[in-house]
Amino acid sequence: MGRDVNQQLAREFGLTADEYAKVLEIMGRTPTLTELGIFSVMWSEHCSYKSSRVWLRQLPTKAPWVIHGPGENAGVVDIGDGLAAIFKMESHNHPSFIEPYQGAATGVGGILRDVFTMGARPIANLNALRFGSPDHPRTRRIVDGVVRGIGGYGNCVGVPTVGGEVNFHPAYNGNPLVNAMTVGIARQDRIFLSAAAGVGNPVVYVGSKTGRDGIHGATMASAEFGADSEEKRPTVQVGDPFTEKLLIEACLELMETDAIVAIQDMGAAGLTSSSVEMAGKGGVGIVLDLDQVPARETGMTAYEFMLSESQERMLMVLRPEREGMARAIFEKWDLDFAVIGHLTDTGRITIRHQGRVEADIPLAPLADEAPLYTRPTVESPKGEKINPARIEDRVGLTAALKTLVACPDLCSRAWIWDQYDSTVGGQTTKRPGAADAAIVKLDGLKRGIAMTTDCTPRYCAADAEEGGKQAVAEAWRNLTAVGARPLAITDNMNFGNPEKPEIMGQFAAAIRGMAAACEALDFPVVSGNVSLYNETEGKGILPTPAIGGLGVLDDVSKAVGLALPPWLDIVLIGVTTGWLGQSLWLREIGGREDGAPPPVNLQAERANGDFVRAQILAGHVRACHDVSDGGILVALAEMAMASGVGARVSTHPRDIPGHAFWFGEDQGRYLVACPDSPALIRAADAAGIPALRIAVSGGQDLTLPDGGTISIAALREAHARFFPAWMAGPG
Amino acid sequence: MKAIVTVMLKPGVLDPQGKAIAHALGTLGFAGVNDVRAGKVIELELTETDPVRARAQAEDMARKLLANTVIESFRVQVDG
Amino acid sequence: MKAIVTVMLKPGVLDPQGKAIAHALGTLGFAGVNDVRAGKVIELELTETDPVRARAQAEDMARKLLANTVIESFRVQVDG
Amino acid sequence: MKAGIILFPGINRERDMAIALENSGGVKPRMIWHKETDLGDLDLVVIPGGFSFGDYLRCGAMAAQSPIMAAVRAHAARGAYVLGVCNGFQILTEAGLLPGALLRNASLRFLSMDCHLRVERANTVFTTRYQQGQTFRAVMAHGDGNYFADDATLDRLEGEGRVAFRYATATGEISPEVNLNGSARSIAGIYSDNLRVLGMMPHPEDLVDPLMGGIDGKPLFDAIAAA
Ligand SMILES: Nc1ncnc2c1ncn2[C@@H]1O[C@H](COP(=O)(O)OP(=O)(O)O)[C@@H](O)[C@H]1O
Ligand SMILES: [Mg+2]
Repeated sequence: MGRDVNQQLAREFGLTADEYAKVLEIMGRTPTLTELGIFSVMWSEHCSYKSSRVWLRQLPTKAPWVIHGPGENAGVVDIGDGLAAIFKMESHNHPSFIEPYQGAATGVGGILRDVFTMGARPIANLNALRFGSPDHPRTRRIVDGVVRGIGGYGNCVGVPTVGGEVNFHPAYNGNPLVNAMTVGIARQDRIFLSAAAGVGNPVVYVGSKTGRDGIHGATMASAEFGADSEEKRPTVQVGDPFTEKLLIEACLELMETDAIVAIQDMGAAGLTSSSVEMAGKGGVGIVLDLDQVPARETGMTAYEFMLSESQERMLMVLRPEREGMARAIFEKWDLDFAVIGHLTDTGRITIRHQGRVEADIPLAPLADEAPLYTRPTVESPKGEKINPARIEDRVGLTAALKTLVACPDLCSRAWIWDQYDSTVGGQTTKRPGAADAAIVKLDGLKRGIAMTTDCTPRYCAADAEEGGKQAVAEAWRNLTAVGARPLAITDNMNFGNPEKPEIMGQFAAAIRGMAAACEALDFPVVSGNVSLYNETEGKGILPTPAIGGLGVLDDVSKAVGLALPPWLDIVLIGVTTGWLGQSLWLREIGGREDGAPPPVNLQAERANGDFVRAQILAGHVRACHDVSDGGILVALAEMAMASGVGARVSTHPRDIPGHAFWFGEDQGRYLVACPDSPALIRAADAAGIPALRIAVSGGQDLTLPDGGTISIAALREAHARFFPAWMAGPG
Repeated sequence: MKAIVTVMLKPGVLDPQGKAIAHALGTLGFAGVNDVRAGKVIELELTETDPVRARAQAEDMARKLLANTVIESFRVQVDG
Repeated sequence: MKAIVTVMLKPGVLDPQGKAIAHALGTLGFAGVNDVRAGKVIELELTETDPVRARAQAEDMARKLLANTVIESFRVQVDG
Repeated sequence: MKAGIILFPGINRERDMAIALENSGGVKPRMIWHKETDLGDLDLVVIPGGFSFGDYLRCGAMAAQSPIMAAVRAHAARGAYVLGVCNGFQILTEAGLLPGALLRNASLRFLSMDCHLRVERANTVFTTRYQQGQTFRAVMAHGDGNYFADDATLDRLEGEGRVAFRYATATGEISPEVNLNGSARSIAGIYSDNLRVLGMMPHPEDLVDPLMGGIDGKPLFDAIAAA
């Protein structure tokens, strides 16, 4: 590379003039190229959270069951029986746009490493995906590649992919979102952290060899796509799920021993961020000898070693006397194992390569003096409340229902999940499509974990605060709907360019809404990820704070799914006002994408959910489904399609227009199918919970209150059509 | 006219298949294997009879569909 | 010395990948594609410098590992 | 019944298989690393599903060359039982212990879903707890399950009663719509000539507990446990 280090080069590396001035001040001299590289990735948006940190602090992160909140590789919560669930969500948006298969695959690989690095065996993967309009020429190939990539990686490593969500919207045409979540289980007394300790202890590199992969991926994730994004292509990395599987097994085997002092995956900015963070957190120094790093290519420079994002690698600090035993484990699994340095008491990171010191940086200022911006915010005007009485229904309930269940945002996702191995591990109790949250049982126990991912970006675009609240509330609701006790969330904040005040305004408002919901629902944030600059040539995506929720079931046999059994009453829990603003009915039938999104009443949310959960756990409920996109009728149709059992729907309260009552998207609502609805409604009355019997199940048709009838077979056909037909299209 | 398109990962791109094959050959006792790269080959039977035009066609197909030029490169060979 | 092993499905073995590529080429507007077969290519970098011996080695590797002769045939090409 | 499960790097359904075997037989199976060479006096050797060696090159190709496979061959040769499921089936064909090969699914996509298998023969050690012609549900999870053999081999397998299971509708009809991976003659599983080696693509081990959606696969493990 042989280029002079100066302000011009620093700018090419993504550092502002002020940031570079700070580098000069910390170093007291002109940095070497390698040093500049280290500063630029550590101070990139991706690694330093420089635009978002001030806002993230507002999120509640504590609860009696939280063992480790944000700050570690993943969040850790107590799930009982001496066990912990360890989970996190992470984005791979930019790589998935450039190379959908490998981008998505390596996204899954990366989030898996964040979880097993802490000592957990991964038991489930989920994903939250947003794609451009189905009509856009690039969308089909992106969807195809992303789905294949997620499946290709997850299936091979043998972690079941059990859930996720998918939306389409033109705002993602040039910037799809691929957010991957992993959940793992560990014993509470065997959780591994990343803070290095023990001066003189060996620093050990394990996994795959290092190549020139993805150099400057972290800074790529921190920059907008422009016309030159083609130029950035060689930064794409190829995933090797087979090696990841070996790495999981080898790490977990070593974690059975007392060999590991600290461990950290090499994610974004690879060796740089792992070594800097481990030594920094431990308050020690570190010396690395790059000649010892296993290399896949010849002639790599120190700069390239430090910035490579080659996948499937880990960095560990070991007890010196355990080095031989550890080496034997990794050699058994055919993985590279190399001592590449040791800890010092200097508080500095020192990089040696071919007899020269290529970098020597004090760690404390590298972390403490990282830029932190309180960027200007402007809050966008909110959508206006829409009066349902002024929105005419021109199509009737039957036609609207058929159109809605077939539209890309509501149609069956079976085409996707049929490509994901959802059963490997033999513990998947609720597979994709079976329930509002996926459930995986814990081997040998009655206990199980419920998981979901949620966000409604169109609500967030119309009102980021209500949208942020709604995303958290919906995750909580989905866990509740299977009978689980919601414990905590991870989040993935996907937004546009933070240097634009209206984007930071969305970010700030979404955080405010999320924080309020987390607080009211006792549902803290324990890990997360921020992805900014999701724009293409100036056009931003919809603000998308994706939420990954996790809950626990003490006894998975008490869980319910959404499949509707015959001959039961269906009771609607929660208040219905006929909220059409931002509803899918308004968009798909009314042809308008406007209005204020439905507000979330957090007190009602909590009360309704606590009531529903108690009824489920008491055995009074046979099936349950939350009412979300598409409203009551869509929820009921989904229950019916899941089992093939129909229902006869009653009339509705007169003061609300029919289409608004049946398709409006008021929040905090559930449909529960129960054998004894009078008893359930009495219990609801006593608790002050609105409950209304709206249908009776049975037969093979859905009979609607306006007299229309549609067979479940026809609904299923309409529901299943979109993906296979679209994918069979040209190109 | 037959055109053979060979698609390989670009130099420097990790080739997990090649790596695994090299390892397996080693276990089978084959010595002297320094490197293995795995790729795809697509044999096209074209109506075109002019070798120059057949090559141009195959190259166009490779760029548009057969190779993922983000990570792969290709070569075309035209057979009588 | 470099040896290139090309592995193709035997005639008579259904090649859905080849078929899918043919279909996709059609929808992309490429006419005059009569048949497409998809296969694998494995490039071996061998220590061996004698072409005859290098070919024999590569053929042995193909028979033992690189091809499954129940469904596949292979050809070996040795490059200077 | 002394059972062992062979572990190749990349195998990932060994725990599912161990649960199913222990659930029916009451004994934990022995886990055997692929570099071992001795199977001892096991009655049953199981090669579970997964992606041995990443399924790179061809599914099962590299595992078939592992040191342990000589012992598996000897074990089969002395008439002991072998069960290969999914990747295990692919490995058994690659190793020549079962005829034919498993090609890419005809759809070129990974298929993960329940399917129904028709029991083509109920009097082998694996199927005594099923009825001839009955169907049971199993979990399909593979990218390369498209069974192929030449016509002579297929005729021989059928003539010798060595087709174990076929993909079928819930009521036992054979049709292309339910033969999702495109297998020759809808074949989902086959036996060796002594009927003691069974290879099958779908996973019976993932349906042995009502909580996981059913117990359709349990009779297979009950039958082996009782043998
Ligand atoms: N939006 C967020 N909310 C809460 N915590 C967050 C958020 N984004 C990041 N974090 C936390 O900050 C830490 C660093 O995250 P990150 O840099 O994404 O991890 P990694 O080094 O694995 O890529 C993690 O503990 C993560 O959970
Ligand atoms: Mg990490």
